[in-house]
Amino acid sequence: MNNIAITLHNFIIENFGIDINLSLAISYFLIALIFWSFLGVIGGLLTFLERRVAGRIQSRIGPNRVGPQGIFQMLADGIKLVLKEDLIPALADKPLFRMAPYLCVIGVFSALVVIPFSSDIVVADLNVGVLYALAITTMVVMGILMGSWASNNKWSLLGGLRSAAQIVSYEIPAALSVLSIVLITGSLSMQDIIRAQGAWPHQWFFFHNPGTFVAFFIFFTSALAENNRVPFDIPEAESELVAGYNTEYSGMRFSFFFLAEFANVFIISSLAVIFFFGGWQIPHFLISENHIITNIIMIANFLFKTFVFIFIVLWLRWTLPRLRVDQLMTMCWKYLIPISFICLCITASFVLFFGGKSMIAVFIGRITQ
Amino acid sequence: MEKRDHIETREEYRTKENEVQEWSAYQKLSDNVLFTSLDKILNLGRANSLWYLLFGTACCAIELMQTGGPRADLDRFGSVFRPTPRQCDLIIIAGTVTLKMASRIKILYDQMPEPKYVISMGSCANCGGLFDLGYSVLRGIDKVIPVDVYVPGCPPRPEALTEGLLVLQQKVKNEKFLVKEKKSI
Amino acid sequence: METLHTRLQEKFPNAQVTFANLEAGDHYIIVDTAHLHSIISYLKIDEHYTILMCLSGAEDSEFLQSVYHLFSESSRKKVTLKVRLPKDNPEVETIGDLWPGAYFFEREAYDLFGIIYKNHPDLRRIMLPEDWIGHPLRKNYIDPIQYQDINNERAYPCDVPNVTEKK
Amino acid sequence: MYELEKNNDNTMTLNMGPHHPSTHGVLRFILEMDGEIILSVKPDVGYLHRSIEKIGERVTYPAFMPYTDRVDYVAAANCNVGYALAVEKLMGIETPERAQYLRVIVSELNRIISHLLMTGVLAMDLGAYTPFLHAVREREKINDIFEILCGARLTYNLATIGGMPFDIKETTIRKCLEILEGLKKFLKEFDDLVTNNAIFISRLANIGVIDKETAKAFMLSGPNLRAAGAHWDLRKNETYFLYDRFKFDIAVGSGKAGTLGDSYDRFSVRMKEIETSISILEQAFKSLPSGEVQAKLPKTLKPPKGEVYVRTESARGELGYYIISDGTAKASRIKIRTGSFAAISILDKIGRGLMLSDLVAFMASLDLIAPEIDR
Repeated sequence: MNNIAITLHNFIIENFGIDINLSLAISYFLIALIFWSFLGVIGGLLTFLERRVAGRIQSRIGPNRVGPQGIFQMLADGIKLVLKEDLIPALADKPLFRMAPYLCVIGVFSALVVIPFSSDIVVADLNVGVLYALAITTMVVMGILMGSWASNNKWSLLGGLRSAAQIVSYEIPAALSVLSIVLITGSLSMQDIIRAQGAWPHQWFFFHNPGTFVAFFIFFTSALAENNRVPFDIPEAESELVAGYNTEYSGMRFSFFFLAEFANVFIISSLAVIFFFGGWQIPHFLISENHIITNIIMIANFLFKTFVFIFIVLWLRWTLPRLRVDQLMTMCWKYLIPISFICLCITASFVLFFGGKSMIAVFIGRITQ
Repeated sequence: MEKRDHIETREEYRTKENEVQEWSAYQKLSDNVLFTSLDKILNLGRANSLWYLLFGTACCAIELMQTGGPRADLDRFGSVFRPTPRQCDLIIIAGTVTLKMASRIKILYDQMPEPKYVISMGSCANCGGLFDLGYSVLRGIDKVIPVDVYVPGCPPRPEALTEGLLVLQQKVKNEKFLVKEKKSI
Repeated sequence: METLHTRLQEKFPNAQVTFANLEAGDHYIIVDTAHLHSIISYLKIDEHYTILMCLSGAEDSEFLQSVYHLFSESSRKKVTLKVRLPKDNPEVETIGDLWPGAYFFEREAYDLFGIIYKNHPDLRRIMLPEDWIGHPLRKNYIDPIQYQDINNERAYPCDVPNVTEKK
Repeated sequence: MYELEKNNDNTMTLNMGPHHPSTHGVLRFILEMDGEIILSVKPDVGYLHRSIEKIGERVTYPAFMPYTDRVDYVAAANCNVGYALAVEKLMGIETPERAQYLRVIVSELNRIISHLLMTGVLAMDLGAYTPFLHAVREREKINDIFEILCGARLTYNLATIGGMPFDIKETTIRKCLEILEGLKKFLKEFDDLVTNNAIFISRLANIGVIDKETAKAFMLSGPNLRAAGAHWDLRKNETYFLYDRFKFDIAVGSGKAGTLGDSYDRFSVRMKEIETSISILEQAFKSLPSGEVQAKLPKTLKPPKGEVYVRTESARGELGYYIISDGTAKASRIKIRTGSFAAISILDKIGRGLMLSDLVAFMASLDLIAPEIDR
């Protein structure tokens, strides 16, 4: 069992007997459609969740008029944004201006390809999955930079430049901290990384060794920064740069930026879960004969963990003030990168001396001896 | 002094209202059912997502802040503030508008994408209010941009502004969106 | 304050320094326009009136005035200085070199009264737009009802007696 | 620090305002920037110039009272009582003792909510929206007290010449004390959330340092001057309204996070002043004398010919009323000297060399309010 796209492909071949290439194309297209709309819904849901969480934190209520508890607020926002006039400033670079939001969305949504929701449900289990996820999300910076430049607005430009510097810098500690994980598993495939972990906390890479323990915080911080979330939201700092790179965007195009940001929250949270918290791994007694039920439990487990992290992201967003741009760079280049190197060394020596066993396993081994 | 041309007498207003009603009745017949019900859904969406511009000119700005705050909480009705006019549906003119500021507000209004709405908040924005005696205050924002809802008060309480927003939502819900009519300024 | 007045008269024999005693409120010293800057710098340096509380323009029947409220932190004394400027040519030396904060107050007095402060580095209108006509706080000012393309007419005529409007 | 170059072709002119989220109202700055670093700041004010001073010449003395509210809508009561004091001094009216106590009470209550707004807005400008809403939540409670007292939430019009238009009831005092107790708890919470936050401190410490001499040269006053280390509080140094009967310390900047007179000092001075105000209020409620609240006045107020400059300690510094009377029922000139107008001129001097984010923080720490600048 490789992944659902192949399953679907086999299903089509068996039942309809059409050309192999065509069937592959159809099945991948269908799967892509499902996953994209899933992420779209998740993005929309997150906007609603963010407003409700913010309301709770700020002793307000938040949207509660549209639908039960305001759950359809995202639909209202979506309808409105679609119906808005599509405004392009007269002096904007029109092709670039039009293209930028799509690049952002593509960058974020493509990362979903390698994210395994369960042992079976993954669009493509690439053997360079980690590299792919880290690389493709960087496409967002292209979109942001493009949009900010094309807007022909100084506030946008400042936001775009800040964003570029920030994302490019924070890519390094993020990659270095993931490297610790890769070092342990010896594989860049997401499924391999998850399979190397277990369902219980002591089997997670988070508790594997001191190196990975610290590496998680570095990864999470850098991921937040890559996603332009508070306390690293300097590219769209509204009290400084009006609205940063999306100052000139309106209606649908703005909603793409918006959606990309929230989808990215989901992506980074799920990556954190995959790398450090055992992904979809469930305890043995929950694995039943029925394949579908097992998968559903796995998905639920994965989504639950992911939403815990999403909540933490939102919580941070409404608690902390933002850093200044030079403090941000200082933090990255002077602290996070050296520390992530140290983490890498610790993990490497752990792997070297204890043969990849986790900290707890080693400890228990010592006691039982 | 001669009458302002855009203030209508009550009789004039009534006849206009009748005309509108007749027109909409006619429109109802001629529209097909699908369009009207689609219109309803779209308007429901638009009415519940009126994002306003983070912008206040004077005293009312503080009440605007407090309306967005914990006690009144405009977010309940789906209204959040956006810092840039490009992403706004609604501009709340919160406070006195001076002659120096008037042209800037016109620019802000022009920068907003259609469909856009204006709430004039407080006496100063409605008609100059207390500062009618001054030399530098615009006597009513409606001299510069069209206004949808007037909220009286100096400054209006958060409840008043919330009511103003609800009235605007009602107006949005009753609009015809798919069958376009030109907005007259 | 009267002693200060006599001291000033001794110090600046050429200058016209008159002491005004009013029926109510603060008393003030009217000084010569030409000697204003030297008198204020004398007050700041030698008499330790180190704080400039306020700088304002004013108008009485035939003169424009520039009014300076000084305060001494050490002796806790206040002094009010006034210069009288003719309405057709109101010019006086700036004191922004003594208190840089005064530049903005002088710009305001220029904007609203038309008092020209010599040696001011940036004497522009501050409150009103650059293309505004007239200095509104003068008594004979006529309120405009048209600015650029905005018709700023009242809905109903104003009954306040001293409001005059240009038709 | 960054070396400033003149006539550099690579600079960018940035127009900040009049609609900009961090100017809180209608201020405009023309910034000359080199990347993120500011080379010069040119404030362009007057977008809210509402001709209040001219209106003062057009209406009678008591009728001007509502306009003083609008001079500084965040601390309207302070402006009211300041104006009342000025006219009383001009006319030589003795205000009853109870009225003076009430004036102390309303101005301290108003100082609290003004400082609450400032601290909240400062946090908002630094990117933390939640503390702002928490501050607004507490503000609302004191707004309720004002509503009980005079019926308005923001622009109170709650002083008359010669006294106060209302008396305070025992129930209101009890409610007020309750709210103050809650406020103390809130301040502790606020300290945990904002004041001691490492990011918050690092954003404010050593930013926009104003030393004592510069502050005096630029006519700064009030909390901004005190943050620079000056022991100067008009409530203490130039006693009015029986402020000498209350025990309180002047909050002075300590430079504990960085340099003396930096933005963090200006913030913490205001936090301390909230506590000071609470203690003054508690003392005032305890020793509130009984009696009349309004002095006997003639039917039409016609101050004698003369002039007066009266200054009081508003939330934003020295609030001076310079009134010239020509013996009629209307003033010949009312000049209002405000703290923010003086503070705006220092932006160019201190703002040079700061980064854009710092300028926003610096501006918020000065507590600028547009109508106070423009009037």
